[in-house]
Amino acid sequence: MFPSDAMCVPEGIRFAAARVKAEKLDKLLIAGCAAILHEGYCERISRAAGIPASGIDAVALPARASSAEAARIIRRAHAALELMPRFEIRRVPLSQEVLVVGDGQAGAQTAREIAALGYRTTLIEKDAPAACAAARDMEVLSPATLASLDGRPGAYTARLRTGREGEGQETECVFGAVVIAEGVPGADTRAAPFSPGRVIALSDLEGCFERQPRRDWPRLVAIVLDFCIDEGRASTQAAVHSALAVRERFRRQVTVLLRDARVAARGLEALYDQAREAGVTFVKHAGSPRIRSSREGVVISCRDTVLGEDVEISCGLAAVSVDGLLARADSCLAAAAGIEVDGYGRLQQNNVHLLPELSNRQGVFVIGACRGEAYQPEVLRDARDAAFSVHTLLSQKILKVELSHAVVDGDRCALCLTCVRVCPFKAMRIDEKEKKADCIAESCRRCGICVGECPAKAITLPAYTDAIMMARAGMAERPTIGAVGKR
Amino acid sequence: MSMLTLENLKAGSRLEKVLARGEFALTAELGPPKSADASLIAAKAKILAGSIDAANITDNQTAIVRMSSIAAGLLAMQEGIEPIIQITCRDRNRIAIQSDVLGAYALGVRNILCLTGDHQKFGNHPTAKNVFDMDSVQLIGMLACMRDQKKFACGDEIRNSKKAPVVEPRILIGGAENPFGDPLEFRAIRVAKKVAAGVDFIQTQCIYDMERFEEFMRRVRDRGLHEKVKILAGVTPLKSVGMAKYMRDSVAGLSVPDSIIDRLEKAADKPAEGIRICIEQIQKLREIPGVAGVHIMAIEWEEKVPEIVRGAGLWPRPLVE
Amino acid sequence: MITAVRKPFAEIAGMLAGREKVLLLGCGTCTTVCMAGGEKEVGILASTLRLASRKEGRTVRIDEATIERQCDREFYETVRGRVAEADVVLSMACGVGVQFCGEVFPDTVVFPALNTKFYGATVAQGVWAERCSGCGSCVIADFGGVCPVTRCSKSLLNGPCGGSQNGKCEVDPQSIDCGWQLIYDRMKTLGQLEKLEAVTPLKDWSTGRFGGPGKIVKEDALP
Amino acid sequence: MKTSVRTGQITTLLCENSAWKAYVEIGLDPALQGIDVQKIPCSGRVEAGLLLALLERGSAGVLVVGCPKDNCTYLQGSYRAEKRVAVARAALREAGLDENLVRLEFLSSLDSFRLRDAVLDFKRYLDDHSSS
Repeated sequence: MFPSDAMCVPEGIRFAAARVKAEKLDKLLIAGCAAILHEGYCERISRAAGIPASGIDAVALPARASSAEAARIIRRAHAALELMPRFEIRRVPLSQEVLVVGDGQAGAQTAREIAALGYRTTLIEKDAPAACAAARDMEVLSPATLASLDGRPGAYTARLRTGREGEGQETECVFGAVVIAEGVPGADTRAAPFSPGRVIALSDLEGCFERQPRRDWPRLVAIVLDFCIDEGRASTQAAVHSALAVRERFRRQVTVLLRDARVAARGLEALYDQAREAGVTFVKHAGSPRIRSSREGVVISCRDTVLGEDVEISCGLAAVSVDGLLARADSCLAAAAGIEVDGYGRLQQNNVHLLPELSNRQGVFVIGACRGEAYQPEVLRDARDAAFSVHTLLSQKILKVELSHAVVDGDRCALCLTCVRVCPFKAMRIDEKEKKADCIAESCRRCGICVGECPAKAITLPAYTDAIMMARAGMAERPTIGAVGKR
Repeated sequence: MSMLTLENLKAGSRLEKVLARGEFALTAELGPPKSADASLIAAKAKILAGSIDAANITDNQTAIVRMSSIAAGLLAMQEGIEPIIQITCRDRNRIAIQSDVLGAYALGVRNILCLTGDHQKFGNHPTAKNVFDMDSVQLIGMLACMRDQKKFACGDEIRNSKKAPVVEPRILIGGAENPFGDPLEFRAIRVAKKVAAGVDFIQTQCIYDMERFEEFMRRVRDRGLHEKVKILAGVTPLKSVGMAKYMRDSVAGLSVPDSIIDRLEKAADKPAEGIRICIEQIQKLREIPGVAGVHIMAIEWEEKVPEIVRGAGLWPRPLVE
Repeated sequence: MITAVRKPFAEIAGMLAGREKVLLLGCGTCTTVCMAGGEKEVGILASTLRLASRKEGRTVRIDEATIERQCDREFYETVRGRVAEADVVLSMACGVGVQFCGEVFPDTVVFPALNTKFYGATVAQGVWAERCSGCGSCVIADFGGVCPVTRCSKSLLNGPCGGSQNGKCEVDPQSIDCGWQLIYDRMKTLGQLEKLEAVTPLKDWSTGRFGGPGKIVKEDALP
Repeated sequence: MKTSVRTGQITTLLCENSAWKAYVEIGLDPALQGIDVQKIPCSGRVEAGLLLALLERGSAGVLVVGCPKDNCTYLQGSYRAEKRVAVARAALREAGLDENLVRLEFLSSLDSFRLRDAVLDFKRYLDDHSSS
C-alpha cells in the first residue's frame, strides 16, 4: 500500500506509474475520491505504467468513512482484482478491401468516396446492368448478390454470387469492411389501397399535372402520408411540394394527412409554412387511415389527433405516399449479411447507438433506404459517414483486440445454439472441429448477454465472472459448483 | 364399392332399400340421453317415427358421455325407428369396435356410420386418454372387410370355431364428410378414399354455404363418386340469430352466410323463419346432381322434423318391405 | 431432443418436505438444451429452495451438480459421493434420467423436478414443438416428411378431419397447425398429391408404446 | 445459514454505459454510503441465478440499473435483463419471499438524481419491509 495526496491529478498518475515500475507490479488498486471513477482514469494509468487497464481498478472511499469501512471496501476490491485475469492483446491485420452492396445513389456515392481514399472497392448490384461505372480502385459487378458473410470483422469472407440466376457462379472474397446501401422495393400500386384514377401513388401525382387539364381536377385532393408506417422528411417534402403545385396551378383544395410533419431540415420548414399560407390543410392522424373509393370519389376516415375525434374526408382524388406502405428491405440480404432488421423490416434496429450508419455487426455499415432513410440530403450524408467509418476502421491497418471476450467452456457447452441465436453482434458461432460454441473476439462487445442466457453456464466473461462480481459484493462464490466430467 | 341395388342388398335395411330404389332418402339425428333414462329415447323416437327412413344414434357426441349408441339404438328400434349406429374411433380400439359390431348386428342393427370422433378436449372429460387406433377411413375398411370378406381385421374368419358357420355382420356402411373443412381440395379426395374403403353412403356436415357445397359436389362428380356412393346432404334448422352466429363463429368448418343471418334478424318469428330457411335449403339440395337424400340434424329440436319433412314435400315416406 | 418443463415449485417443495440433504442433479444434454434442467436452471432452483427453507427457518442443505447425461451410467461416477451424502436426489433430467438415476443408486430416493413433455425441435429461440411420437415404424416417407401420427391431434392416417380450418387444428387453433394441411401443402409442393389418394391400412402400433416397454438390442454393438 | 435475508448490504449492479456514469457524478453522496455499488458491462449480463445467489449470501436486496430499453448499447441487453429479473422475482415469490427484493430500473447516464432516488427509494422500501 502506497499513500499519496491526490490520485486524480497528473502527479498522482505519475506517482502510481512510478510505483508500478519500481515494484514490478502487474496489478494496481487505487482508492480515493469519486474523481478516480471517471471514464478513462484507469486507462491513463495503464498507459503511464505500461500494464493492462484490466489490471487496474479504482474504488472510491466516502469522505467520512471510518477506517473499518474503508478497509472493507478496499478488501473487497482487492479480492476481485486478485481474480482478474491478465488479458493478452491480439493484433489482427485489417483487409484493405471494401464491399459495397447496391448501386443506387447511396451505394455509388459511398463506393466512389471509399475508392478515392485508396481502398480497393467492389460494388455489387443485383440488377444488371449496374447504373454505376467502374473507376480507379473500384470494380462493379452486376448482376451480383451477397450470399453470405462470415468470419471476423476486418477480414470478412463474403461469398458473392455473380451472373444470372441458374448460370451464375460463386466466388469468395475477403473484405475489411462492408457497406450495405440497398434500396427497398417499391410498393405494389395495383393492390389496396390503390384504385386507378381515384387512389394513386403520390409519386404519380406529378405526372397528372401535365396530363390532366384543369377542369378534370376534383374540388378536393387529399395527400396521405404515414399510411401504415412513419415516414421521413423525404415524404414530407414530396407531399408539401405536390400540395403546393395542386393548390397554385389548379386552384384546388388540398388536404395533407400525416402523423407528424417532419420538417427538421434546411428549407423544409419554410416550404411547409409556404404551403400553409397558400391554404393547404394539414390533418394529423393516428393509426392507419381507412381509404374507401367508389365511383363518386374517395372517403378517407381517420382519427384526427388535434381535434381528438374521428373524421371523414371526401375527396375526388387521393394520393398515397408509397413510402408509408410497409415495404420490407431484402430479407435474404439481411440474412446473408447477418444484419438484424427493425419492426418495419429495415436493415437497422431501432437503437440510437446505431445511428446513422452502424449495424449490429462490427465493420458492416448500412445506409440509405434499406435502413429507412430516403431523404436525399441525408442519404448523401450517410454515404459520407459510412465512407468515413470505413476509413476510421481500416486506416488502423492493424486491429488491436484485447482478448477479454466471452469464453466458452467446451466441456460444458451442450451445443444448444442459444448463444448463437441471442448474441446481438453475431459474435458466437459453432466451432465444428472443437464441437463447441466459440466467440469471435473481434465481434464480441463484452456485454455478457450470452453469459446470462447459456443454460449450461458454459460461457464466462472473464472480467465479469460470477466470482469477481461476488467478491466485489464481499461474498464467496457459490459453494457447490456442478458440471463434472464430460467428453 | 358397387352402387346399391335392390337385387343385391348388402344389409337389407330400410335405408338401403330406399337408397337402392333411388328415392330421396331422409335421415335424422337421435341423441341418446346423458342418463340411463330409456323414456327419453322413446319420446324422441315417437316424434320421428314415420317422418324419416332412419335415425343416426350418436356415439358420445362432442365427447360428452351419453347412453351407449347400441343400447339407445335398440330402444329406438323398439319404437319403430331404424337406427344408424354411429361409431367413433376416439374411445375404442379395433378389438372393442369389432366386438360391438358383432353385438349390434346380433341385436338387429343394419346401418353403421363410421366417424373419427370429436376430440375429447371438447367434451366433459377433457383429461381423458383417447384411442384413435384407426381413423374413419380405416374403420370403414374394417367393416367392409367384415361384411364382404367375412374376416376380422387380423384376417381370421368370422366364425365361432372351425366347424361353426361363418356369420358375418351384414351392415350398410356410412361415412361422414365436412365439405367446409380445409383443405377444400382434400375433401373430395377423402370421399374417394372412403369409397375405396367400401362406404355405401355419406352424410355431410350441415350446409348453409350452398356455393361451397356445390363446389364440393362438382369435385365429387368430377371423380364420378356420386355414382359409387349415396350422398345425403346435412341440414340443421336455425332456431335463432344467436345460434346462427354461434355456428358461424364457434364451430370449426362451418360458414353461415350473412344473408341467412340477415333473414333471421329481420324475421318477426325467428324459429318459423329458421324452419322456412331449412325447407328451402332441402329443396335446393334436391336439385343438386348427386345428392341422394338429406340428413336433418335438428339439434335439441327433434319435434320440428315432421314439420320440415312435410314442408319440404317429402311426406309420406316410401313404403319398403 | 426430449423436452421438459419444470414442475411447479409448490409441487417440488411438497416432495422435498422433511428432507434435509438434497442433491439437485442437472442433466447436460436434452434438458439443458430445452432450458429446463441444465446447470443454470439447477442454480436457480437450488437458490430458490435454499431461500424458501431459510424463510421457513429450516436448515436444508442443497447441493448442486450437473452431469453430462443421466441416461448413461458412467457419467454418474463423478457424483457418486455426493449422491451418497444426500437424503434425496432431485433430478432435473427427463423421466428417463430420473428413473435411471434410481437404477444407478438403488438405495437413494430420486424425485423428478421436471415434467417430461415430448420429442421436439427448437422451432425458434425459446420455442420447442413436438415432432415425433416414437411409434416405432416411421411412416413419414408417405406423407411428405410430415408425421401424421404426431402432427395430427387425432393421429389420422387418411386425411384431415372436419376440424381443420384455415390451416389450424380445432383442438387449439391458436397454437396447433393442422398436420394434414401441412402434409397436403408439402405433397402438393412435391407434386405427389396422388399418393395421398391411396387408403392407408390399419397401423401396427405394437412397434411403439403399445407393444409394452420397448427395448433395442443392437447385436453388433454388444460387447 | 441463520442469517436473515435482509440484514446485509444492498447490492446495486449498474450498467457501465448509463447508470455507472450517472453514479460517478454523485459517487460519494453520503446518502449512498453503505450501499455496495458495482459496475457491470450491461444489464444483460445479469442472470437470475446470480441475483438469487447474491440474496442467498446476505445481500439485503439487489437493484439492477440498465440503459433505457431501446437505448441499450448492446441492443438487446435491457430486454434480456427484464426477462431474467422476472425469473428471479418469480423464484422469490415461490420461495415465499418478497419479490421486490430484486428490482430493475432503466435510466440514462444523465439521470444522476434519478439514480440516487432509485437507490434511496429501494433502501427505504427494504427498511420498511425488513422482516422482524
